[in-house]
Amino acid sequence: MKYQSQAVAKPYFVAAIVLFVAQITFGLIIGLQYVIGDFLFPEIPFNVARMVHTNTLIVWLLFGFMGAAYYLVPEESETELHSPWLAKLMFWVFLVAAGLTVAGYLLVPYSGLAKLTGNSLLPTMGREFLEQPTITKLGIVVVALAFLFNIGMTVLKGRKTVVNLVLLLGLVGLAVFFLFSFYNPTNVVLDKYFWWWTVHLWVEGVWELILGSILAFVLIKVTGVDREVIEKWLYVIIAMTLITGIIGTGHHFYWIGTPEYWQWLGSIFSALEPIPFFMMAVFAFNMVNKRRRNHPNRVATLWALGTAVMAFLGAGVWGFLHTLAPVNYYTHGTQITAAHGHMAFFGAYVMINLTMISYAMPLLRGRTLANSSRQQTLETWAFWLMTISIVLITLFLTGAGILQTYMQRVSVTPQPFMAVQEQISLFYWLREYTGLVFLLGLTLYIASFFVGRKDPEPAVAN
Amino acid sequence: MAQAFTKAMARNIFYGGSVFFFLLFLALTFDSMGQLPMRDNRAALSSDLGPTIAHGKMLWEENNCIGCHTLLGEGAYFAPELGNVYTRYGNSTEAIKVFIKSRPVQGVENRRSMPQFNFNEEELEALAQFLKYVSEINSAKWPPNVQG
Amino acid sequence: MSNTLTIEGVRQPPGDFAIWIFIMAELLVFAIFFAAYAMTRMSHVELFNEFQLQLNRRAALANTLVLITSSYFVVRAVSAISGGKARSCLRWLLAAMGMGGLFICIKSAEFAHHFALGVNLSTNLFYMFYLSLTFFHFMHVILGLVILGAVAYKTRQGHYSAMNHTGVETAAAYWHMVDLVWLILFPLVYVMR
Amino acid sequence: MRKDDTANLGAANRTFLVLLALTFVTFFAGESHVEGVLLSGMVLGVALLKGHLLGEHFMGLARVRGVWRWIVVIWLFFPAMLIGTTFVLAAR
Repeated sequence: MKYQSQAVAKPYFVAAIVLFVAQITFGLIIGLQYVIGDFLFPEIPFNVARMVHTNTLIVWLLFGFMGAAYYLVPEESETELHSPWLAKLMFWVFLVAAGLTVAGYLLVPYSGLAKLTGNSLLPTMGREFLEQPTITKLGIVVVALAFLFNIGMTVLKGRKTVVNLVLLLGLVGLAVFFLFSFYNPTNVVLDKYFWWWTVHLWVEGVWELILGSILAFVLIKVTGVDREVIEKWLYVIIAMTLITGIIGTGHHFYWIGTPEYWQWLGSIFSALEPIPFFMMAVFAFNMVNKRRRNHPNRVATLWALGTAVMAFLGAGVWGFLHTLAPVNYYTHGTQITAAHGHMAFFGAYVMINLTMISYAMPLLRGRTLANSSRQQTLETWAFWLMTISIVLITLFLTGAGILQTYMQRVSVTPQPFMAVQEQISLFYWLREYTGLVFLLGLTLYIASFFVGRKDPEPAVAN
Repeated sequence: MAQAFTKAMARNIFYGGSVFFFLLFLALTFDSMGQLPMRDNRAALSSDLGPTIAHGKMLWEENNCIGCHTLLGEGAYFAPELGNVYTRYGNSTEAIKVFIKSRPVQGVENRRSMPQFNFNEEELEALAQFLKYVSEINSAKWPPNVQG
Repeated sequence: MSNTLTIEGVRQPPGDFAIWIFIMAELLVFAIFFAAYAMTRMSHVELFNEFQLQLNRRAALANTLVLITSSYFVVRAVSAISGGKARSCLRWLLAAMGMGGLFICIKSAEFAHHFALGVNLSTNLFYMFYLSLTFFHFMHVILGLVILGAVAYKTRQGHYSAMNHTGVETAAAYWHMVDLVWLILFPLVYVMR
Repeated sequence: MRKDDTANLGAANRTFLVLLALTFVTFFAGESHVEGVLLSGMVLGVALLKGHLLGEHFMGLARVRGVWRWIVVIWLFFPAMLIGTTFVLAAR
């Protein structure tokens, strides 16, 4: 850690991991509800538990991004953070807002929460991933603005690197496209059209800039490869991301009442969306192979490589699998989508956050370069357990999705939704068991922060 | 002299390419907005039933229906698609209302069950009209069959 | 003819290699577009033939000639700057841009004609392809003109010389790509039936 | 260096004229009463030739050694195969 103010990243990372645990817990609950329909019913119905699962995911990823920015920007800018106290204040504001929102989900019926928070004044609730009460959304805007101000001022007064600028651009885009979540017309088609401006342009647009810059930062640090080379790659990758991803939004405009030319445009451009992810995988391995040093934090390098590979598999391959309109006609809104969603979110955004935490947390906790060997071994186990589980979860959901698509949509005698669900429950059981393995991985991950923390750092092997 | 591949050029391509494709996206959005009136069943929204449908959408959102169901394929995959439920139930708003009303408070042993929301008659009508409105959006012949 | 000259050939295409990555991506998009056009046409031959015959082939002919000429002017511009003649390079670049502008005018007139008839992306499958392909290409011409304009400006400012003119070559490569795509687009959309 | 450029310019000049001429060939083929596979085949062939000439002498790939020389040729090949196949199938 080179600058004092980088320390504000630590609470952000801690909050991220705590919310990660909540996310997985609720993931297991809804996974069980898939097979034991009345589990926790009517106390915690599925929609509430799922909302907690997805919302805690989004919020912890945002915590992670903010922590990453607070850690990375001072170091890149070679200056102290503009205002550490503002960062700390915003941490508490965001944490309290998130905590109250989740408590609201769990303690009050959703319609009660809507009345309590005055949803009728500016209705924005009840749309997938944007279920937060309007007041929470406003809170997110305030936190994002304060955060951007803080980061922006730091970048302005210090050294401007490509990593810095791309990160800043991604974060500005994140804030700007979130504003579309306040647009909620009665017209369902318009509602959905611009809902995707937040959701798609986040995860297949500006978030990838954030992902790219964090990955570039960590690779610069752990491989010691010349910054020029890495920054050049970063530009090419994010250029390809936006070139394919912006019109690629069209793959969501096939069946929601939008003109039918989107079936062509969406298919053509989103078919190319795997390219930047492929380049990212090639890039990451290339840089590690060309490394000029053997950084003692081996597990951070492992996470970085894992991110590149899993993002390619999850977002690239599994996305391509059902992105062409003639295929999507049958798979739209089935477990295939769920399969893709799980691996893409884990591979791209969960893993990039864990990469950053793996690199930065030891330094934030007073290590000079890396955690002890025992800690790293444990974390490596966590890496493999979580990664393999998510691959299996994806495969099981894909199996469920293929069967569902066939029985409900393709077969000459299509069966009703619920009848099909019962016939594919085996896959849901397998998914749930694998989810327990994932939880084991997560437990080991958390243990790696505590077990062996007094051990010495591994020797630097050069 | 032979500079293979410069950072400045990569940067220019990033900025140029992004702006280019974003402008293209805006142009396509502009065209889409012009086409929507022919497809999105907005006539229903400006009819006498308009306020009822709007109320229905509000109820749809404030009870987080999307947390279990899909609507035109988007949402959670825990419960059936509702974009075409009106046609699946034989073009009957009554059937939709009867179903919503009949959900058991304590659920069904071992099975997935929709919660009992205790809607009044007016609310039931609003929801049913909302679902009827959605079913009449031109969704390019999706879903493939009535099962959704 | 120039065997002796090509022996010491170069390993990389002219211009900054980054532009070639971009060119490959763009060509890939167009290739998929062309393939989609051809495959869709297979099941709608009558429709495609009928509406294709209503296009203005003379305008397309003029546009092809204009783009080829423009591309040629850019070749002359690169040749001029590699001989150190910046003023001549600038003149060729401006001439090429003039030709690009002419393309824009002719194509705009064609679009105006279609829009006046009420044709749009949703009219039918043929017009969907015709409009999206040609409009996508049209946008590339505009982008190409912006790039040529930037390079012309820098040439005027004296940024390039016989030894250092990668920028001109880079812009040229992009402009030729725009031409190349049109050379396939013209026969495919206007003529082949 | 200078001699190199002059020679290339010669090739470019010739290419320019050939491209113009071939464009007219395509146009008049389209105006004639020839239709179907004959027309499509000829026009597609001309287009490929034009694309190749443009790549070689305008883009300057003729002087490039190694894989990159074939960028345009490879690009022309795949869509052309598909286009050709679909036009033949559609004509049957």
